[in-house]
Amino acid sequence: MLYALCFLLFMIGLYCAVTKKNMVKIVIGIMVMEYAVNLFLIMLGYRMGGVAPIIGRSDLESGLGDFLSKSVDPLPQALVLTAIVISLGSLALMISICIRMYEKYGTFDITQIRRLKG
Amino acid sequence: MSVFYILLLFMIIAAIIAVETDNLLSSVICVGAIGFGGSLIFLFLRAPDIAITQIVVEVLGLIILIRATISRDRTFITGDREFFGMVVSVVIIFVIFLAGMKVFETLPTFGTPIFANVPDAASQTYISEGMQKTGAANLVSSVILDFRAYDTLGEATVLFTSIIGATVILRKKAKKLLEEPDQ
Amino acid sequence: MSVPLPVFVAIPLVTAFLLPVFAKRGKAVATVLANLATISLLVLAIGSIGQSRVYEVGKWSIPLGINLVLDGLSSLLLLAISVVSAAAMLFSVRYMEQYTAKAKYLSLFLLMVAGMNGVALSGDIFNLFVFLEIASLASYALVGFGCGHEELEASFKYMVLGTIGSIFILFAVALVYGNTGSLNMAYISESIQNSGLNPGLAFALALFVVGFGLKAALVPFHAWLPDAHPSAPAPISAMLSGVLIKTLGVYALARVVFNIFGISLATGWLLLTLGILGMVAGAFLAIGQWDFKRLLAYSSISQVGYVMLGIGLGGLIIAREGNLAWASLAILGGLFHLLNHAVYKSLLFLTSGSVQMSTGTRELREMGGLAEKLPVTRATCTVASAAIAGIPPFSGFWSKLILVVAAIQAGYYWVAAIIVFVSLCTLIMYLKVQRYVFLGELPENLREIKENRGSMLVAMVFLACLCVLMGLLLTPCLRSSILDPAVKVLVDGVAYSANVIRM
Amino acid sequence: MKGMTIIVKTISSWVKVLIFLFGIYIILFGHLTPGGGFAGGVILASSYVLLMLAFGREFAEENLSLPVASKLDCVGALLFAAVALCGLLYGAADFFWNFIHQKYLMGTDYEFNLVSAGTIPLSNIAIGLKVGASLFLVVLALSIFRPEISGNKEE
Repeated sequence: MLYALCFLLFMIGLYCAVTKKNMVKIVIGIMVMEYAVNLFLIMLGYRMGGVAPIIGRSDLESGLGDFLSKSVDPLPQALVLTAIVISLGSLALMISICIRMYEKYGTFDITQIRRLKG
Repeated sequence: MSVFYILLLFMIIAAIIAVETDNLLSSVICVGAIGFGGSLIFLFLRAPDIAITQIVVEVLGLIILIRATISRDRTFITGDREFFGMVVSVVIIFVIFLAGMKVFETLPTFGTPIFANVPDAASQTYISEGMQKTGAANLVSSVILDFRAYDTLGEATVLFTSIIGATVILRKKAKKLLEEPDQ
Repeated sequence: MSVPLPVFVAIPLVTAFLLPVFAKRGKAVATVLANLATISLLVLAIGSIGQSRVYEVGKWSIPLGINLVLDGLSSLLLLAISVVSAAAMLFSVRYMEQYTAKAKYLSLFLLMVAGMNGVALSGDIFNLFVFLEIASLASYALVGFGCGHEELEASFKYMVLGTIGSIFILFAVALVYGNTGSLNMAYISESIQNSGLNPGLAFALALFVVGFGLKAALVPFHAWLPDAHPSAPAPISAMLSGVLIKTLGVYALARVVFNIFGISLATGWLLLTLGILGMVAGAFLAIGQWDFKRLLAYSSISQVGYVMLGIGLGGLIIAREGNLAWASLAILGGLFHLLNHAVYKSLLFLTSGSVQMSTGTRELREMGGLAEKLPVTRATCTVASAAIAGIPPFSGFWSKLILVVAAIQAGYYWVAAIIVFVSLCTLIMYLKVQRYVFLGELPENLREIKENRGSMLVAMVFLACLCVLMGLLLTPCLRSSILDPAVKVLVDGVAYSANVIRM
Repeated sequence: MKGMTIIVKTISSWVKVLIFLFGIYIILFGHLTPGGGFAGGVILASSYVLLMLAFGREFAEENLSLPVASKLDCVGALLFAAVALCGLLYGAADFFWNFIHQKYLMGTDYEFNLVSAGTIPLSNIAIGLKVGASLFLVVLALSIFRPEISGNKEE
């Protein structure tokens, strides 16, 4: 059920990116999609009643057994860290294209920006 | 458990407002709310590294987004959209959503991660031997900077690429005559 | 010669990191360094032909770490990338003098090459996504490099569609991880063979097809290509049409469909249909164009259709358990066409750049009679047109012939008929180019133009020579070292995982 | 852009130092506690962005100008690549081989020390430098571009 809600968030982003006519809205839609995917990845690694994948001194002293059965999956977290930075990079590039286009055309509305036939 | 539902519903409501409002600035602020909700949910999902990164990235991303929208002439959206095209895309998206619902039944139920069921999963080894193999107590650090450091090189390169790209797109003068010196 | 595989990525990356330091002064040094990087990559790629290795990054055995896999298909792609990038880089030495910020251009160019090499070598699905993002981001920025109205619009459209494609791919990666618990391609493939394809994995496959289809501009997803490719500077158009859509789209799709999920009847038909749609739609749309580069861009859609058709036909025959000889013949045709198209389409884009630089226009109706003014450009363009239209001694003829023979032998007569029909359309298209650009009457305002000099000519002549010589790849000796290993990778399908884990 | 009021300026000049120190802490202890090069780098960048928002662009540029930030960006990226290449060159081993840990620290009693984990802290520092410089660069580039637009509008 949580996965489905996450997918709903993804679909809201997709809807926004596909149907909206404002460039900033499109960028926002893409951002929402990225949030949803990141959240989905982290959810895949969650363990009920788990602990963060960081070993403390007390864990080491008491042997790792308890930690092993409780730690959440560190791999999706590493992937999401990468994905967040990638999305920040593409956000920066997208916004700079938007700003440059605003300077050229004086609008954010893509229906008024139609020099190319497609 | 219920905290996840509450936060996710909060994110979804914020997303709907962000998508549907006509004022760009409030739309951007709602994106901030989604990011903040995401950061909280990461914290409850026991991913503190992601929570920290998400919230600081969120702050910077918002600054960038607000730069784009604030003090532009028209922050309000005007003009109608084509009704037919919108209905078609909404229907398509709804169909994909229904198709997607079946997919989540195949995943392990929430709270039982896949790596616990797969005998030779990499994550098992990361948890049990990651500390002695890399010496880092933070296993996420050990994964991103040792086991999967090659990915991180790629990620740093993505950031480098996008920054070079942004400065290229924002440069003052793009074309020059053939023999003219570069300024 | 056996260099560690990450060197293919490390050389362009480190050079790209160095170049922005030479921002204002030392543009010449930056240019020389960038050219050295692409040429050394070419040498390394030629040296890697015929090898097949697995490299484990950081000494972590899979599935703990990331592995890089060099097999026949990867080395074919590496060869195509390095040939086209060396030529395009040489061409940009003079061509890019029209623009400012050349050091940053060179840096982005090398980052794109690094991303493509990374995609071709990667043996890990998430790593493939990361390097795909590098190449895509660099190409978005390069499409908008001119910062004019059209460039920015094309770049934005390309970026939105490309980013949506990337997110689909990431979502598919997440679903695959959630179902199999692994990110390594070989392990995923093994796990899918053991457990079968459940709805989750099928949905992931659909997302992969849409995502890579957006990157490859297969026909329902092609909206960005006719804008983006003409708007980029000519050497970048050559890179985008020549190798980028193939590496990020076709190669990645073939790798996922054949080696990870395993080919089935449905996916075989899907690839074949996508290929035919692309071929026909691209060809029809191209004939009506009056913008030189736009025509070439539509023709790229059509030519990528040929590659998809060859691969899809081969996959279909394998899935039907037909004769493997015809399946490998079809795949051979597709992959050979991929290599051919990389060479002649990049050559065509470079000649269009040369024409544009001399005349200042891309409109076919404003040109004419340039044959005597631009003799070298004319000669190379004719060679490339002959090759793409499939005139017998040139390379394009052989790959189309192989595809037709494979289709007829396997009993798909209608496919063979479509191939012949589309290649007739291609012939018309390029006769039109020849007629309007180089023959006919010279307009008044173009009397004073001169042929471009220096590195641009070297790059064009280099590619033209390759165009003529490419047919030699079918001789048994070269074929067994370059094309056959690549075909074998796809025909073997899911045996990939066993090969990788054992190596 | 002249900056904001005196209250904002005073507070942000104090807070800026704390944010900066916190960023450095996050980077250095990334292998022991939550955080790491990326989070720390973004925090470093945001301390400069705060300075820029409060005092105006010119003041921030005096502290860290565009070419310097661009060079820092390249240096950070090169350092990270150097860590990777060291693994390759050191004793003919592998790309990204964690040579310090595998060679010297393995099995010793260095757990939870700042100098544990071999190349991981070094990579964290390189990434932190790179990310901080590049994100500051992009915000600066975006804000430099801004006045021209409004200039164009008025004409």
